[in-house]
Amino acid sequence: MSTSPGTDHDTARHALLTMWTIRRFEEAVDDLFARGLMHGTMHLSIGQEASATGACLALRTDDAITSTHRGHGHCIAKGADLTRMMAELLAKETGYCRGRGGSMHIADTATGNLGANGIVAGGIPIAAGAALAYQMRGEDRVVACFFGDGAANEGAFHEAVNLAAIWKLPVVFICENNKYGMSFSTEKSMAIENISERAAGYGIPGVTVDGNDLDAVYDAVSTAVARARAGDGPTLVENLTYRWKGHSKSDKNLYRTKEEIADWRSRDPILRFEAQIKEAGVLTDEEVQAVRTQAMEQMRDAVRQANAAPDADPSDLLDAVFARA
Amino acid sequence: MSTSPGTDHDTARHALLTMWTIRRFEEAVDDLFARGLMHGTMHLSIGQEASATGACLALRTDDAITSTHRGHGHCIAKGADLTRMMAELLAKETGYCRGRGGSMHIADTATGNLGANGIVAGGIPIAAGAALAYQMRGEDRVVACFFGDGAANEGAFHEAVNLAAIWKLPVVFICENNKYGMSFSTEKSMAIENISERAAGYGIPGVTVDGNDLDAVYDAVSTAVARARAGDGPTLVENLTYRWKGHSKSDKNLYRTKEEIADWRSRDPILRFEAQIKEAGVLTDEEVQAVRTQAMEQMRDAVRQANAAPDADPSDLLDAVFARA
Amino acid sequence: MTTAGTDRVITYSEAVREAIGQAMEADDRVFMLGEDIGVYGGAFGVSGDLYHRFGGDRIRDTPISELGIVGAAVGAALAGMRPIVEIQFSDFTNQAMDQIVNQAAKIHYMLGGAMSVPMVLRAPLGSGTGAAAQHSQSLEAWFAHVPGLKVVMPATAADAKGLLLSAIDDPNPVIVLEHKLLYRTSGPVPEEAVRVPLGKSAIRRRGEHLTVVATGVMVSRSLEAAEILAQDGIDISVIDPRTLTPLDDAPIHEDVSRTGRALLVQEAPGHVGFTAELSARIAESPTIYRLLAPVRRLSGLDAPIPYAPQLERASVPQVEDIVEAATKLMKES
Amino acid sequence: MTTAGTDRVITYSEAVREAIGQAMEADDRVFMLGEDIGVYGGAFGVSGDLYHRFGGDRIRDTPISELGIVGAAVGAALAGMRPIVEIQFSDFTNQAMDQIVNQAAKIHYMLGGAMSVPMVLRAPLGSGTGAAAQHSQSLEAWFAHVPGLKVVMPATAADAKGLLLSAIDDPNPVIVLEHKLLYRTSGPVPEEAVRVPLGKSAIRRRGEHLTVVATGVMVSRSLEAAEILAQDGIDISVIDPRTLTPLDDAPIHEDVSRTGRALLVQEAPGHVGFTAELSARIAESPTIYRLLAPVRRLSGLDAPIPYAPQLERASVPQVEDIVEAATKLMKES
Ligand SMILES: Cc1ncc(C[n+]2csc(CCOP(=O)(O)OP(=O)(O)O)c2C)c(N)n1
Ligand SMILES: Cc1ncc(C[n+]2csc(CCOP(=O)(O)OP(=O)(O)O)c2C)c(N)n1
Ligand SMILES: [Mg+2]
Ligand SMILES: [Mg+2]
Repeated sequence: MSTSPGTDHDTARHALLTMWTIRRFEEAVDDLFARGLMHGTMHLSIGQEASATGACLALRTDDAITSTHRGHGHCIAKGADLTRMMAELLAKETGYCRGRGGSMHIADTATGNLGANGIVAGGIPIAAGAALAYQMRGEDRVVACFFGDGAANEGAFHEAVNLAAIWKLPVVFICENNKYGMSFSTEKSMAIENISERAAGYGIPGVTVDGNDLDAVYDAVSTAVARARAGDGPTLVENLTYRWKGHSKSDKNLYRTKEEIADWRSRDPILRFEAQIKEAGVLTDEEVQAVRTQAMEQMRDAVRQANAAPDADPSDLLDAVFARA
Repeated sequence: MSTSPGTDHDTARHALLTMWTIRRFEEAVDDLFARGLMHGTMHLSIGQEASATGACLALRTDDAITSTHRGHGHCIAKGADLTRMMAELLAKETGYCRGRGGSMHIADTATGNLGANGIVAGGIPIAAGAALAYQMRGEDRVVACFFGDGAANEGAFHEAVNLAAIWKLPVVFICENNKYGMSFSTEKSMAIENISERAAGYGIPGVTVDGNDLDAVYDAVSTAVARARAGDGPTLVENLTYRWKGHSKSDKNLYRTKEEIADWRSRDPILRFEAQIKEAGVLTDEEVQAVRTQAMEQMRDAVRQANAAPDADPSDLLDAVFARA
Repeated sequence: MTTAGTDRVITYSEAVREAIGQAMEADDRVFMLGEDIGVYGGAFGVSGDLYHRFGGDRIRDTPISELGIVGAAVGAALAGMRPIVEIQFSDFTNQAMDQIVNQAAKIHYMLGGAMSVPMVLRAPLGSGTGAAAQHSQSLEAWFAHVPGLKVVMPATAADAKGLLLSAIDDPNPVIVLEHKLLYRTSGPVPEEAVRVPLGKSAIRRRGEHLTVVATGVMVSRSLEAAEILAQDGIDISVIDPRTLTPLDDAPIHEDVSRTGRALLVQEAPGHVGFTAELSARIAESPTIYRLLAPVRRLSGLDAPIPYAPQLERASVPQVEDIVEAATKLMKES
Repeated sequence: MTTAGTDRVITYSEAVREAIGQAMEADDRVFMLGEDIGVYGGAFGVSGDLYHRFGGDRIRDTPISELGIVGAAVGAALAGMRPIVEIQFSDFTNQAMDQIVNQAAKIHYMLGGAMSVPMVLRAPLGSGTGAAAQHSQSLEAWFAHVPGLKVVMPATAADAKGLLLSAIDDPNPVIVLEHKLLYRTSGPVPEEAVRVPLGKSAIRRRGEHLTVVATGVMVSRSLEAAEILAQDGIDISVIDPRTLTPLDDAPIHEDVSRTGRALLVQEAPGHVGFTAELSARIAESPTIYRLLAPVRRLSGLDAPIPYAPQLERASVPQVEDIVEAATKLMKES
């Protein structure tokens, strides 16, 4: 299980492709917004690709995730269809949510994505509940629950982690600590060094890793998944990372310095992984280049197909409020 | 400040009188309920008197407290008027809340009691907020925030303790761990040994003491109060104690054993303190007896006067919904 | 009427318990979670012996964490279970509103129908026990106002069972609000797992002169009032909507059109309450032309519930208040 | 009307900011707390430069902890301060309902008047920004239904300032719901700290044929509709209650009695919404006898707010919907 992705050719290729796909997808989104072709708001995870990718690599297809407002990466890493994602963002009938949800509400039953969430920490109790379902049915499935540093200050975090701890639920809590909840830095929002220190208060293991190091993320999450699958309960994994872009489209970045951003840009998780696998001889230069091209083409296909799809249909809005038996 | 109450004659007498007053008051309440002379429900703190008393001894009159559904002890220890308390429980116009609040909502502005609370953990954010007010105005007042072990699993606890920690608010969080939140034991409700272990997750000190040892409670809270008053922020103090009676009047005690209850009854905080101060020669036998008598008389006076007071008046119920400028 | 077909009389809380037990026997996916529902048997004794019958896995005691509990139910429902959450007092749904309103109610719609949240949330509401303002609210209007939630207020033992069974079957989140004063009341309840459909009002009594529409404990108070009024020659209908969302208003329109007088009774404060919706539906339909007098609402005071028994009584409609309001309305035109 | 006496035109969000600034200058007890209100200037830019003017102590950024923040405001208010909480989207009041409803609203009453909670909670509500179901709700009906809360929905820049100043003065918890589409709209606003009293409706336009009552962004949409309707010879009144609790319904009764037709417009879903209360008040007063046609409500769909722009538009009343509803109502009798 825990051969590091960076040492295995196929896995490394897959991981690299996933990261580039996330990057290209979100760059496209950024561009579509900038050109006024996309509606609403969006939250980009550019710079955080190793966290989503490394974590999802540690999961089986039948494992589940819960995601956040900054969820494109999780969605793609868990295997979602790019075209349906892009169609959703472009408010198309063929989108994952038929245009009802948009960026913050994409889910994908086929790949076990129980849903992004527009509510900070909203997915954490839901993850615990899904894990409870698996546990009660005796299934050995695991839920990976993504959330941000800011979410760790919500009451929902506290209550859900405690529930998971006392019931030894098969869930891995993955805190993507990108140093800010919107404009508020972790130095100000909590009086501790690492969020993983909170794990002890629930009697579960906590670990902090370099979230821009795909192998490190993979290793930490794999250990946690194994523990969860074995019935030993949850772990809190903290991935230290950074978002390059503003919080959302309206962010003026007044709360952080150009230097800090530049510094973190220099620690690009994708280029770092490329360098690592090339140096280790796992992928050749040409192979890496091919991955880049493939990611770019996948993104272009998705945009093209999504654009061609019919707009979401307002005719049956009342119809869809309740599920039918 | 921190001469232990058990070593000083006047303080020991005061502490003992407070504990006996709480005990007698609540026995009277228990009796009035049993005889159908009291309405609603009630939560008795019999067995926990050292916690309320030791903690409030460490406070100044102009310090504040927030209390809980199990709040008679806090109220009395902070200095409330017994007759007005009893009048409230007896649904009288002269009660602290004019019969509108009852047992779970007694507050007393004169002695800094910001209110009991019918909502588990409801008072914790309120305590942080009052402490914020003192801090912003540059006053050196402190808030002592009482809550139970069960309350420590509410999101409100998490959010409020974190706020207090990052802002270094002058508040002392006093968790009265009586081993049960209603029927659910701390062994089941959390996967840690002591609730004070949660303090580290907020970057504040946490300490667990024998909550039936008045001196120990006083010392721990005094240290925390000094820290808070000095501007160094909150502390989480955990008082290990036990409630002798059921959770409320409808409790059949199915979730705990007779042996456990008997064991804890043998650790009566009041008798223990009496023995201690008598042995140390701080109070004589006669003095102790006089304290007992005084407590009993105070309680009887309170019941008598409260009974004689007029019933709460239903004529202006709509009038009192909004405060007037 | 749906309470027929049985001679067996049990209490409202036994009826709730029986529904849960039968649903759990029939379907492994059904389980219950909440505070003190296990060995304690529930704050109001509703879960009773279910813990001993089904064990702590399926009758699952939780820490005091309403938001976490409801969220766990949402997640379990998404993952294929059929959770029944008990919230000890409906006042504490305030703690869990995010999971109820922002999550459970909206997930099916937001995801374009890809998933649904088949969850039941049961909670006792109402005053009358001296528990004061934080333990006595009636918040049904809130839930009814949230698209994506179904809302049920069973007023009889038979409905407590039958509506709950339907709620458990339903693929959507259903809020079941049980009045705490009803738990000890009794009525005939079928032994079998007979469903009472959601979204169907019940006509509890048919009269000639005036239509009372009432919910929760106000249904039995209205029926009591009807007996007293009958002695004065005033013959009233009593309609119990039972389901607030989706609301079956046809029987109300029909009856009010016939009697020409509508008295809408609820325990909750009147301002922006559920009966305002009933009144509005009458006022914006042809029923308005059949009115012989203005519509009247009789509601709880726009005040929190106080502790003192005489104050508490004065805060919400009592039988005599219904009698008085009906009598007065008969004189209006 | 209360917007007179000035030529100066500023935006709604500048008006809110100005009110806060002036209140803070005048009274040391006033301070603001909320997420990203400091150097970021607020999610909707409302606090703007206040942080630079007053510093981080009084324009206090908080962690993402809505329940904790509101609770801290309650505690600070009890201890003599005058906190103004900003909740980033009113949807997140769901997180804080316990402190709003079980604590702030009830403390004065429960304590028999011994203390009060002079706190303001501001939050943007409504749809129109493509933020979907969890960021677009209109929950004013809930707050209005809770005894002990005052509820304000300013519809103009002048009211945004004047009502907020009154809210800050008020010794009770006041919920101020600002429609996010209004933040960038402009209007004349007095430079001085002129209060607009709570509990007074504003007659925005006086017409002969039909009375529209509207709240929030529906006020300006109704006024736009009025212009279009005028071209068809339909002359409507537009009344803006401004304060939902306490509600000043006298001008509504008066106007509806005069025109004989009432169209009640809100963005929120209709079922058990605020306009149901308006309709009920008409139906249970002598105003009902003056009606020339049934009362009509025009509301948002009983559905969550969807993301896609065309779906979002279709979910809540637009100017053309108001025109259509008014035209139709003119033909009814
Ligand atoms: C309950 C709630 N409060 C506030 C917000 C507004 N908001 C959206 S994202 C965000 C910051 C979240 O920070 P973090 O959890 O660290 O995630 P990140 O954005 O950094 O990925 C905030 C405040 C929200 N969506 N939900
Ligand atoms: C939010 C909320 N949930 C549940 C309850 C019901 N309830 C009242 S007291 C109590 C137990 C509280 O346990 P703990 O905090 O340990 O205090 P103790 O009663 O032991 O003093 C419960 C569950 C409540 N009042 N408020
Ligand atoms: Mg972050
Ligand atoms: Mg306890």
